[in-house]
Amino acid sequence: MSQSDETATEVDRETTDTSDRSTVGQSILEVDAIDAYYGESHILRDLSLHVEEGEICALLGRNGAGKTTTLRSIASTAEPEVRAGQIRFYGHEITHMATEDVAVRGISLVPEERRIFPDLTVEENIHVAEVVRNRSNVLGRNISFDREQMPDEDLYEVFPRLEERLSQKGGTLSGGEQQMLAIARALKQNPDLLMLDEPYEGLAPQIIQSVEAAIERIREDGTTVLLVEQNAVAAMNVADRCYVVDQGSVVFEGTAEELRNDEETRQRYLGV
Amino acid sequence: MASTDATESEERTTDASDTDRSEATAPPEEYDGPLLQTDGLVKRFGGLTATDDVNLDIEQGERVSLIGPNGAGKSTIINLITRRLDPTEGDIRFKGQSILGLNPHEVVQRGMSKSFQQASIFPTLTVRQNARVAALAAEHGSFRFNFFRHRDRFSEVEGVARETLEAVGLWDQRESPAEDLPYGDKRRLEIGIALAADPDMLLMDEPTAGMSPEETHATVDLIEEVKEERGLTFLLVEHDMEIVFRVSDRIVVLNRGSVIAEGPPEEIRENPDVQDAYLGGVEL
Amino acid sequence: MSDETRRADDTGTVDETGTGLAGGDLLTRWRSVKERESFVILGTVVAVLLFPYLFARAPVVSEILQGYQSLAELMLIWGIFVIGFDLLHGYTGLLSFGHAAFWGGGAYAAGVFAIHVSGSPIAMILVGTTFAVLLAWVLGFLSLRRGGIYFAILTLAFAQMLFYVALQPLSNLTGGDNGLGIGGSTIEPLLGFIPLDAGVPVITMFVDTWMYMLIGIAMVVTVAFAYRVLNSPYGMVFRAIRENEQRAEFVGLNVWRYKLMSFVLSGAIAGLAGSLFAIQQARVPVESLFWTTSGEVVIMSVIGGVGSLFGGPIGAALYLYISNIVQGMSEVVLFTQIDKLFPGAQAVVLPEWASPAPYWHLILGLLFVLVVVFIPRGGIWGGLQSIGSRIGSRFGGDR
Amino acid sequence: MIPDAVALQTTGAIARLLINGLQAGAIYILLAVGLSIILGTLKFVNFAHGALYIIGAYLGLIIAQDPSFGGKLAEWGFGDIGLGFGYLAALVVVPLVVFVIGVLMERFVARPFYDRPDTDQILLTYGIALILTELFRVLFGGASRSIDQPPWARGSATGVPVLGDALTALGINAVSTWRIVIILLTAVLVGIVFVLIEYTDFGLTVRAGTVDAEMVELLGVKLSRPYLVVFGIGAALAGVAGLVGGPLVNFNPDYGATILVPAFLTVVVGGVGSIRGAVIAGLSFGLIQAGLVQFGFSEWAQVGIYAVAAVVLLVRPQGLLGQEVAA
Amino acid sequence: MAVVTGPATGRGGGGGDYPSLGNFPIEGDAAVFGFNVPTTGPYSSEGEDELRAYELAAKHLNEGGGWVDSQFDDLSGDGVLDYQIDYVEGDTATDPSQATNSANQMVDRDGVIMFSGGSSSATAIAQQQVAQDSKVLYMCCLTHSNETTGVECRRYGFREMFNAYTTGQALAPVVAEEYGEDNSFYQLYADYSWGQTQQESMNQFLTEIAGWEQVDSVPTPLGTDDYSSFLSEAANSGADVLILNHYGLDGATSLQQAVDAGLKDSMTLLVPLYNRPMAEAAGDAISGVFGTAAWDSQIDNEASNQFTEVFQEEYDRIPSGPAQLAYAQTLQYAAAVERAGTFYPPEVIRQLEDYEYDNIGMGAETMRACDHQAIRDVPVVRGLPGEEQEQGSYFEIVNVTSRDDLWYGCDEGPAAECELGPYGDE
Repeated sequence: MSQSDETATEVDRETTDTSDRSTVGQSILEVDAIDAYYGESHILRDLSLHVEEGEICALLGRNGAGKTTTLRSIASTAEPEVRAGQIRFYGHEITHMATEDVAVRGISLVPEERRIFPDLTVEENIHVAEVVRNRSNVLGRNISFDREQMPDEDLYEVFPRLEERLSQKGGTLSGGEQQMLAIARALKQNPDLLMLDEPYEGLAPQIIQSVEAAIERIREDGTTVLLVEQNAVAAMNVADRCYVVDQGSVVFEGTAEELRNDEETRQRYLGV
Repeated sequence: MASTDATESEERTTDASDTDRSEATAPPEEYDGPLLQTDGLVKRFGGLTATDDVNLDIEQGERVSLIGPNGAGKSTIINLITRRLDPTEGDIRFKGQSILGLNPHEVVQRGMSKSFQQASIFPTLTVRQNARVAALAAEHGSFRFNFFRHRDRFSEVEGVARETLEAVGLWDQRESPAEDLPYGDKRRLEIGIALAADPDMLLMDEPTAGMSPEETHATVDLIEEVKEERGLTFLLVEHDMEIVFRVSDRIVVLNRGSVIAEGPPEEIRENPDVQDAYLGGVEL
Repeated sequence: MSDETRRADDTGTVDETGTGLAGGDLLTRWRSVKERESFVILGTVVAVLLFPYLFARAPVVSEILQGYQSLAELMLIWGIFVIGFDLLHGYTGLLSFGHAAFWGGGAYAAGVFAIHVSGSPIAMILVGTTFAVLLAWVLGFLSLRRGGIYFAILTLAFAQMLFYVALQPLSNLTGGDNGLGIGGSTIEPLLGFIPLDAGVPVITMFVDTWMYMLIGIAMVVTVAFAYRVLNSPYGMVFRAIRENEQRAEFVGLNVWRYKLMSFVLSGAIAGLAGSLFAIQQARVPVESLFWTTSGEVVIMSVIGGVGSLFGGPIGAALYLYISNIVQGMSEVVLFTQIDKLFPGAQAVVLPEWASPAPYWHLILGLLFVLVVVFIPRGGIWGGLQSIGSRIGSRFGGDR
Repeated sequence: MIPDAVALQTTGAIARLLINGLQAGAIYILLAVGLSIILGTLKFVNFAHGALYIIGAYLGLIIAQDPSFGGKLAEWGFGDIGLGFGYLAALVVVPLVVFVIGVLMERFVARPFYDRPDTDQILLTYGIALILTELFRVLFGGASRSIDQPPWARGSATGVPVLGDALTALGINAVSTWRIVIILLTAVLVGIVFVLIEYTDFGLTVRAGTVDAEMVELLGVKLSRPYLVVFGIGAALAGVAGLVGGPLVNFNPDYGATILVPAFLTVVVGGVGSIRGAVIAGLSFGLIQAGLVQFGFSEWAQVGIYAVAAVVLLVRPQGLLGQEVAA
Repeated sequence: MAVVTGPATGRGGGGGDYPSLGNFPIEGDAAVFGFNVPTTGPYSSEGEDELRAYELAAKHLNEGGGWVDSQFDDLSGDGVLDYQIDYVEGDTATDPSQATNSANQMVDRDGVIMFSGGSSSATAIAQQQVAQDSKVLYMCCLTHSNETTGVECRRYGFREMFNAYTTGQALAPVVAEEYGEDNSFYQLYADYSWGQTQQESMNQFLTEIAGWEQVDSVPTPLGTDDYSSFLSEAANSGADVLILNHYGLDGATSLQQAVDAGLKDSMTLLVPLYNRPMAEAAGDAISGVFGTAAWDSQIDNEASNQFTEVFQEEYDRIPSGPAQLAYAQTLQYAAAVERAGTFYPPEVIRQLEDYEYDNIGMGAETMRACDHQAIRDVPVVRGLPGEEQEQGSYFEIVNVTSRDDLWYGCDEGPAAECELGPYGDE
């Protein structure tokens, strides 16, 4: 079935100014004083942050502090509802945009608990993300801005376990493999900003290390990463910059180094 | 089209033909042992072990908090205790008697009440009716009352409802529909509903999630108050350490489905294993 | 359980601070509710008495409405049916598409009993209702295993199965496709000495026959019963289940049993209505078990207003009005009796293309869809109420 | 000799059972597959699905032949609106038109109701079915109609070369060519839909969206379009069912409601969202009906499928091949 | 009933005073008839044709014309007694409940003194019930079931149409002559009372009269719309003749499917009862197939021709069998009123009972008192090929089986089960 070509046209790439993006350190994502709600439950309060091109930025905080809600607000999912503030990506407002449009613009979210499709094979799981790319090829335009999509060889080099299991159903994978799959799937979207929600959750230490390596590799390829972690230490290991969130607001902003040195913040907000 | 909540639907399918066994095997009147005990509790989902050999002992009148990083198995334990899930192995005893095989509502009737993470109330019923439904269930059990008697004739029930609403500070709003309350009040009502069921033990799942600092404050006060006045046994799942340390007699820390530490707040604060759990075993 | 003892200890203090006050409060409240209840019943009695007069006999009004007695009877019977249906759908939140099973089942049980055992109307009603209760118990037990749409489809399937069973394998008992002809002469006089088609003394002008009297009494009893149930703890629990099933379970209510209870009560009222239908028609058509009958009661209920005691009968009346009277309006005469008010004035006869008769099904369908889209919970009764309260508040605001 | 005769008789009986079961099940399957993918993917209950059958049937009649209708059309002087383009033209046009109708239904009927309780969806589509039925009655009159079989598929299949010999060899001597056409057409159409869902990108997004719509959107796929298409395909299948059923069974505006119930039962028994399930359930119903007839319990044939459905649903509430959905 | 009494006097009462009963006495200057036919639903085309005939009958009663002038000596053409005839119409939708409601409406609200109609036995039986209970006469139109004048017979209902039982009797000699005596037959029948008796009757008379042999007789469930399984069993049975005892549109479906399955090539097909919607729906499938029909415009006698003529004049179309029934039944009632000299129902009933007549184009007939069944001839017809069919003409008359070869005594067959119930003046 032809996907029809309108989606790509709706996402008006023309208006996005691509020339700015070459500058490293330019902030590509700006979250500006947002208030977000789940139903009537007020989760984010006046939260602001920004992510710079090419960096790994970590969002830390205890359970329930609002980290996941922040990522979901950026990805513009149906819930939560952003009732105040703005989110901009490459200077373009994406608040209240349709989820898929945000994704097509180059923001990819690997949600908590991975959310792989259990009845689809590994290959199909990855391929779902390529449906969009295919469509853009039909249009003769590259959906991603400057870079080529990561070729399959490179992808499987990063995640060799997946290649062995291409025809296996997603639901039969182990937790670590599912996490790999979720990240691989997100990479197939060829995002400019990859958002990872608790990628280490429930993983054994050695698997955590391979996921870490994958994240490093992704950054080397030029993808910006926004990482949400409860495991502050693991996050600080890979992150360039950190935010600490508490009760829906940012309470600390600085480099990983600065956070390491800030005993009080760690004690108070991270329980470390 | 809300397929997002499909994950939550993994409930124990209540067998429709289950009969009301609460009356047949009611627990003994006098019981002095631990109120709630879990004995080698294991729950596996496919290949994943969500809880692994969890042994809990909660004494009567004790306030216990269950903490741990995401995915540690806290909600699985709550679901096991409230009988929404069947354990793969192990036993759960409430007031000394196994509750395996009981339906969720029967567990509640035995005195274990639960307050939900989201405001789980009856939206179009009035505040007072919300409390009454719970009080009715507690007072008369299931099916002990006559469907032909007017509900207002149950004066004991009315008393409990009033007492509860006064306790949670919602008596003045008693005639307004619950859906019209502000969020914080809804959460208080939700706690009120749990209290009106007149429990011996109250499970609270993140009682302050999504509340403003003031509302959080008021809720903690409420918990303290109830704790003082009713001497209720609490099992609290909470992320906010401030609350945990303030209200707990004892803290149980879970990681990867197992209990890795347990003890009074001061001790937990200093426990290196706990730090590890939150830090992922990586050296600073 | 320590419940009882603790209550005994504790209530001392509670009594003084709480229940003492609440006691007085309760008493007045109880009185006001009791008044409300008797008001509701009284209101129903008055409505039941006036309705056939206004509809079938009153000058001007009845001629404009083109009503007649047996339709008034039918409207009441279906009204009872809808009240029963709404108890389940409107209050417990379960949409059944198989209520024809209880209506038709009750009617057949009453009819078969009349033919083979006794034609006493009271006995027929008892037998029909009891049969419906048993049937509801079984079907409820099976269907309530699923919720939402699956419940709707399951009830639909079971009722449809009963239809086919009545149509063929049991046609010796049910009369199959021809229906079960009971015959007016098989049905005995009420209490043994009051023929149902005899006039009622004193209030003949209002109720006309004992048949209507019987149906009217059944309506009043149904309303009183439903009102009681809905205002008993059960009613509150039903609504609690509709609002938040999980929460209801976690206050310790056996949700499944309450749903079954609601289903059975609903089936009982539907069976009562079915028995009355068998008596009034002296015949049970096999279509009374067909799923379109279930569909009709759904439409009536939704049009009239889901979750309101009086919405149902209004919906039933409207539906039957359209399907019986509008259906026959081959020409529309406006201001029929105008010359009585303004001598010399002429009634207006609309041209044939404006006749609503060919479109009566369409009118019903459109009305139904409009209500589903715009006032799904209130229906017409809800609409009337909100208009009423708006007018009320306007007058209130003026002061 | 005797064992041979018995064997032939047995083969014949089995072959007849199969072919009768197939042809009885084919229409159920066409309707149920459409219903099932709509219900599975969009979580939308369409009680108006039977009306789409009727649309397909009337449309087919108008396109293929020169019927004269009663009803208001005749009163207004448009009683003879048949085009007479022949059956093959109808076979091309009907699915397309009903597809468009399905797309419009998704956009203007279903979509505004996705967030409403599912009972409201039932009520709404039931109401729409009533309205459509009535519109047909008013416009075309209530009389029963049938579509003529196309000349190339008339008469008994035993006369068809090769196929006829095969049938005779199996001991089947009474089956119309049209039934064979229906069976083949059903197999082809359901096969196409199956391939579409299982082996194309479109199908991939639909299957993924059935499980986790939000995740699919997070991957940048706009689901509203596949949803339109799914509804369109489901509708088109119902339309085709009307078109191929038209020469077999007389239809009138009420017929849509008659076939809706077994179609829904097929879906629920097969398992919502499962094409395989719908096919298996449809075939089972067909075989049960045919079997009850063949073995002399014909008066139970109607009751039979309901009873079987009840048993299946009690033992396996999610249906034969269904995934447990939060009910 | 019987409790309501009053000194009301029937106008035009022929000397006697009668108590009020049902809708007697008539209020006003017009006697109202009720015509209750399916105007929606699958039988609406038949219903519309009946309605035309009813309206024509009312017109002729008031203004003269048609049989009023030529066949019915009792009628004046200037109303009935001193009353003009007015009428109301209702829709049964071929649904017994709806038919009952509609009949009740006519009796209750419109005060009809007689009503008529029905296009299926279930609706006719339901209406007959209303008639008995409300003491208003009902003249059955099209109803072929034995029950109508059998176990469900009513004092207040009269049937002109023949029944299923008689159909077998009528068909047997004709098909025996056509196809020879050495045949075996296989029956499919709709599994409800009509189909069952139809099937029994075919079995009995084909065996007795034609000397044929039954191979098997298989019920098809009501609501079946796909007969393929049944048909393939039939084809496999080795029988020479297949009888499809399906009524109306079901008959059209099963016949068409039988033809499609190629059964017409290997077997002889019979359908017991034709009607117009069925013939319309079945099209060419009826070609050469024997059956019976209520009446047909081809029946060549004075009364028949005259009816066809006036009907065609009025509506520009050939009348159907049910139209003739509708017209005849209305006039029959009016004539009985004239003979009784009053509308008082028991008197009218007594006039109709055992009335002998020969004025409606079907030869000499008797309206039997014991079961209110008209004892009359039955036309046997054969379907025309598709290309020879035209509006109103679908079959050719093969034979009109005389009433002397048909029927049964008052103590046999369906009549044995009939208890008519009270007149209402006892």
